[in-house]
Amino acid sequence: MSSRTDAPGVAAAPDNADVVTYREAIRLALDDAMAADDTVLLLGEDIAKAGGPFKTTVGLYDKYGADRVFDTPIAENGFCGIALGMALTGLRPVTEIMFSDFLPTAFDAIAMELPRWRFMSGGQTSAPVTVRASGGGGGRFGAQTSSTGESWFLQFYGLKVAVAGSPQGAYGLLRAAIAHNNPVVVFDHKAMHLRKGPLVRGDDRLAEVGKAVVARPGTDVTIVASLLMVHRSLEAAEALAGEGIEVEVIDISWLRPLDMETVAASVGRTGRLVIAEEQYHDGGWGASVISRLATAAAPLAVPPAAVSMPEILISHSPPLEDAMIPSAERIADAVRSVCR
Amino acid sequence: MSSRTDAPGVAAAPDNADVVTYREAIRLALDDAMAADDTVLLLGEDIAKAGGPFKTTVGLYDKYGADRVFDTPIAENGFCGIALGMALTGLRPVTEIMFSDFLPTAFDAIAMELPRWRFMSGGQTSAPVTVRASGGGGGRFGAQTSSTGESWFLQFYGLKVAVAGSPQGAYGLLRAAIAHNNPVVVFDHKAMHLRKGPLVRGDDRLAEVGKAVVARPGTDVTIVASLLMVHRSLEAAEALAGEGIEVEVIDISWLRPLDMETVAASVGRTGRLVIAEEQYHDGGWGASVISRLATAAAPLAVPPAAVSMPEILISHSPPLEDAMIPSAERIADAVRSVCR
Amino acid sequence: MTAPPDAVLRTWLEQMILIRLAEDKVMEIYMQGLVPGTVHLCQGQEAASVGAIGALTGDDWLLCTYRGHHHALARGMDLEAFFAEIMGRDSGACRGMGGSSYVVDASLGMIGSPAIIGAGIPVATGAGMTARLRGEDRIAMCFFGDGACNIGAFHEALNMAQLWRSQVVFCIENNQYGEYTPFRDSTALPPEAPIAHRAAAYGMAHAVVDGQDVIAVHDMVAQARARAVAGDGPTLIEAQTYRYRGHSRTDPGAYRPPGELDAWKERDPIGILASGIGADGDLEALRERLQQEVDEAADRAAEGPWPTLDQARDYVFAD
Amino acid sequence: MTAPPDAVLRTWLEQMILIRLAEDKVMEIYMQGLVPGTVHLCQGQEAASVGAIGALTGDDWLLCTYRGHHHALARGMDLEAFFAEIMGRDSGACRGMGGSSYVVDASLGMIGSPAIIGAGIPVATGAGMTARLRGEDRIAMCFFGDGACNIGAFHEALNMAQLWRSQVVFCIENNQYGEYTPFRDSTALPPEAPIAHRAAAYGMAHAVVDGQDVIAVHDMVAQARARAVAGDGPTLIEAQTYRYRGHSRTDPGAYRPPGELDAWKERDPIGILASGIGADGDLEALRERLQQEVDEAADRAAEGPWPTLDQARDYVFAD
Ligand SMILES: Cc1ncc(C[n+]2csc(CCOP(=O)(O)OP(=O)(O)O)c2C)c(N)n1
Ligand SMILES: Cc1ncc(C[n+]2csc(CCOP(=O)(O)OP(=O)(O)O)c2C)c(N)n1
Ligand SMILES: [Mg+2]
Ligand SMILES: [Mg+2]
Repeated sequence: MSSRTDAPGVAAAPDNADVVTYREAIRLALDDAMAADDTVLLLGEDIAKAGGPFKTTVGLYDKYGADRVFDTPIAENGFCGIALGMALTGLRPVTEIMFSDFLPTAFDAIAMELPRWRFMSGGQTSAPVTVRASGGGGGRFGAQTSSTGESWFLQFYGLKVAVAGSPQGAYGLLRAAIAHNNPVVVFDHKAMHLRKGPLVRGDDRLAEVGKAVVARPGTDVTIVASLLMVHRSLEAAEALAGEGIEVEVIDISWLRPLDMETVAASVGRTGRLVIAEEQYHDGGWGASVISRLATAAAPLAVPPAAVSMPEILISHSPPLEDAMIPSAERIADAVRSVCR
Repeated sequence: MSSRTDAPGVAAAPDNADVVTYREAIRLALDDAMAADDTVLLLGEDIAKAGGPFKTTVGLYDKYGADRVFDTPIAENGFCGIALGMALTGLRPVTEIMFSDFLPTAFDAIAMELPRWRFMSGGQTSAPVTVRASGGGGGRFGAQTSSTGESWFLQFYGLKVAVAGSPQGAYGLLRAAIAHNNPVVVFDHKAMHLRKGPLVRGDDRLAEVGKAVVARPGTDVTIVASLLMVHRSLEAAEALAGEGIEVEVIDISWLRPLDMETVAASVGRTGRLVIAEEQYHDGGWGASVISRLATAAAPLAVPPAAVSMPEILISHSPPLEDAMIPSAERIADAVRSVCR
Repeated sequence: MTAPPDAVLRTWLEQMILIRLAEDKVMEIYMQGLVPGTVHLCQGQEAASVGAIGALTGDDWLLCTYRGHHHALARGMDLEAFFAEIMGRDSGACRGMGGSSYVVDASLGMIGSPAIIGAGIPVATGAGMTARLRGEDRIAMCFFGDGACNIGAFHEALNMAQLWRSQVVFCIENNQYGEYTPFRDSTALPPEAPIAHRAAAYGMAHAVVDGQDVIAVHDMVAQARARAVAGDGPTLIEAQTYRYRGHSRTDPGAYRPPGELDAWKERDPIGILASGIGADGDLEALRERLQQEVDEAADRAAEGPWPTLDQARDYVFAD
Repeated sequence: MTAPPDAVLRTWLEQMILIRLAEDKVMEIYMQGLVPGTVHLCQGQEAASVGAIGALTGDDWLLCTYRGHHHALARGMDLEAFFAEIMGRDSGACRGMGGSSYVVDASLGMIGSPAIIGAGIPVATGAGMTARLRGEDRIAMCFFGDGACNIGAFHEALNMAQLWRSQVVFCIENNQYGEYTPFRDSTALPPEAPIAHRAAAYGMAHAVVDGQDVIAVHDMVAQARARAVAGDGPTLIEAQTYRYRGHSRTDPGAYRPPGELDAWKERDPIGILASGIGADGDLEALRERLQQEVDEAADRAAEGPWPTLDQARDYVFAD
């Protein structure tokens, strides 16, 4: 079955692509991973019988049974620790954290235990755990349920971190994470759950760990973006094309390892860089990208720009949330500013 | 009483300075803050009757009593949440987390609750809580008790973060944090606890929130450093002075708010920047400083350099820990490289 | 305890009806697109909040949750400020910053209602410590759900509350479900034991109460409050109740066994009190009057201005 | 349970003496500057580890803590690898990466010993789930201290362990103190109740055992193990014991009431077993032989090479 989407900026789909929602891509990744490997199992709140608060596990409990899909108590730190114990003994658990903002309750298990036990043992053990979290604003959920959370683990070395910028990314990154022999946190964006795009499934469609994706090729400016910002950057790129500015959009896809090779190559060609991130600048991956380029003396024609969130917390009030989260317009303006 | 220390690189002490250890400066700050304001109270493990695992509260239980100094159970998230409740109702609690690596167990309280409740209430409440943590390597304590942790909260906007680079800093930052009407996390460095330096106490010696300190003036290169790296940078500066390179060392002191004014002014004069940080580069304050300068088109003569930890976890084994934590030599080499 | 005077019972009846109507109104204006985000409604749980809050003094502090509309209204929050907050307006109780999950009025002692499960439990313990340290006749009243009893914060806070004799009263509103999961599927307990039994782990006083009976809830909380201010320690109260609606706006509640909702509705808290005090005949008129108040408040709220980003910036940090 | 055969008891006696001598040796080489960092010693707690581990099969998993030397040695860790690890050498059990706090040998089923209090409790629960899901005759044995019973991870893990019938046995080594604080000052409990009582909050089986009596510990763990593999759920066992040394290397233990240490030493676990099996007369010879083993192993360990940063880099990520 082949089809196409006309969503703005979606890269041309291969002929064998289905068109599915981002959320369905997540569900399919879990389904395919469970089918491919019977050590894969799922833990999370209301994910079994009810199919998940975000419907990312619909049908999996019926298909794989109570020994592979677990409804947990509200105890994120506990069940991520349990996942570590399962992983150390041969299973490959995937935990669902629901909103990214609930991750802090589980920081000990995720940031301090999962990535360090193998090292402390001198390589005797390993911890193939995938932690999934849905983040991001736009839902008018307020300050404690709107963070993307994507850069929270950057200073906790040992964790790999993926961010899904499209249905194909959601599928491929999640499958890659589950197949990976080390702990990975995979972030998706709630506001993209119902967004459609082409998807090709299969055991050969795992994303390459640490590899960014060029979501749109261009010659004049490089935008590096994550999650919803990939989509907004593609929108901006489309508008700018009308003004004669050809933008290359990189879906960074992995925050650790960070694919500086792809970024540097692109910037080497365009000489201009804009970061688009739904997070504060300080302490985020965008600042890291800029700093790495700066210390490596990357040849930029003009200073780089970063489109980030203003330093305010996220309000429930719609006009304020809209003013906080970078829009396609703000991204386009930043591109124009580096082209001046 | 006046005296001087001959520790390398310690700035000239005012005449009325005592010479005390960094750890004693922390204790004196707590003592003076408690004497000045009877709403200040302390919570932490083994800090009351036993005077604290790091001896930062010796004598305070005897002096201020069981209603102001609390031995807590091992329940960091719980007692930081308790501190929030005390603060919302008129007290000014200080919590001691012992090792920075224990902070992740309390991330929900510290990163998600403390800094957000005031905002969500539309400014109706406030949360004057100080969280103290001792971090850093060199003690051969291994991967779960050696992190500085200093940049872990950068992406959690709403928290202010201070880092003490000297006894005077330890005193002034902690007193400023306690007097401040918003939550502040104050980091100190375990390897500095027994290091001595000049200290002037008093209610007028509170650090200014968000103000960096020039620990040594210089004209050729700017080093921006935190915690133990301030000391190592001063050592490096001394060695480099012998080679004719005059280094300005900035003790960044606050990671949020970040004093870009002081940094930019210094870099504006020297044209050369080296970051010295006992942490990974990605997601850290050093990358943020470099990125902020880059996006602001700061006029650097050469690309900036960052001396950070290699991307490995911290081992218990002494030669490896020494190889991980930036030395004065590595810092000096970086300075030489930007002077070439 | 002697039964509360009739006038008090009438007030409680009014409050419960007001809450019921206000919650229905929230749903109505939600469907009209006036409420951004999601909402967690409490129809069916009115007695737990009204009875408990009826046992408090004006000085007492309250810690609530994202399912907190009933607490706010039982505590006397201005109706327009309530609706305006849920609509994200500058005229809202929290200037539109909090929304449905965070409808608090600090002048009424409501100091927080976090969206993070369990996060309020230590905070209430801390507020109760302030009262104890200052020797005040004051408590912190802490509401949370059955699901919250499984997270670490519950355990850590209850231990310290008991250890330090914090002046706090904990109230589990056990509405039978955490999201879509029946509480016994997520909460290990001895067979038949109530969740309140967990307090015994800390040597803490505990009790189970019929959460549909506002008088019973009131009695229990009043006793617990007295115990707390006397320095005899906190109490964990489990009010057994039910939410008529789904977990949040999008949840149809398909996981409920057939007949369960109807069975609970037969023990509707408003009905129980009304017939208990012989006020069945007055219900219609009461409802009419309160409906008008609710409608007018919601209408006024919908006229409220939006906050600005500069205002929001000011709310982050205190001076 | 019938008493274990004499040969087994002799092995336990040897193991306990070996642990005691090894710990004394650690202190000795620490003072010589051979041990980087700090150490948490376990003299006095030998029976809890030897008895419990004696009840396990070779397939069982172990989760320990930073106070884990006795577990490692009771499980049969190679003595040289043990000392070399504590000295940070490449020849150590964890290639020098873990140090005193993290002396594990995965080939012996030791899968972790975190420095973070409570962190191992969920992990053990997860390992026990692996056994249950695979239907294996296997458990996870989880050791932790009295202080760990107050952190959230304890609560969250015990609830899930019971809910899901994880094949895990939890053993509190209650050595009376968490750092410098007596456990009753940090642990709210009903008067006189042991910590193990907290299991009742989850409807979990629990028991208190004399932690100085290796046979009693063994019996209790053997029963709990059988219950776990039969699918009847986990058990929380509290082994009441004492650490003769301070919390860590720098702690002189000044907070102990006078006479307390001596009173416990009268119930020394080695002494109790030795006189129980009439082996008092053999102790001297046994000690001599084991001391030689210990000394030689420590000497060999001190010759071990340092690891390199490139090696360390390889340990972060699996392929
Ligand atoms: C730490 C955390 N995990 C998960 C959630 C998502 N969540 C919101 S409400 C809820 C169920 C809570 O159930 P309960 O405590 O019984 O309260 P109720 O909603 O029934 O009032 C969950 C899991 C959350 N808010 N916080
Ligand atoms: C989360 C956390 N908080 C604090 C510490 C510091 N700490 C190390 S050991 C210890 C006491 C633990 O007591 P207990 O559980 O009784 O074990 P014991 O040391 O007596 O074996 C503390 C507080 C820690 N390691 N982890
Ligand atoms: Mg509920
Ligand atoms: Mg102990």
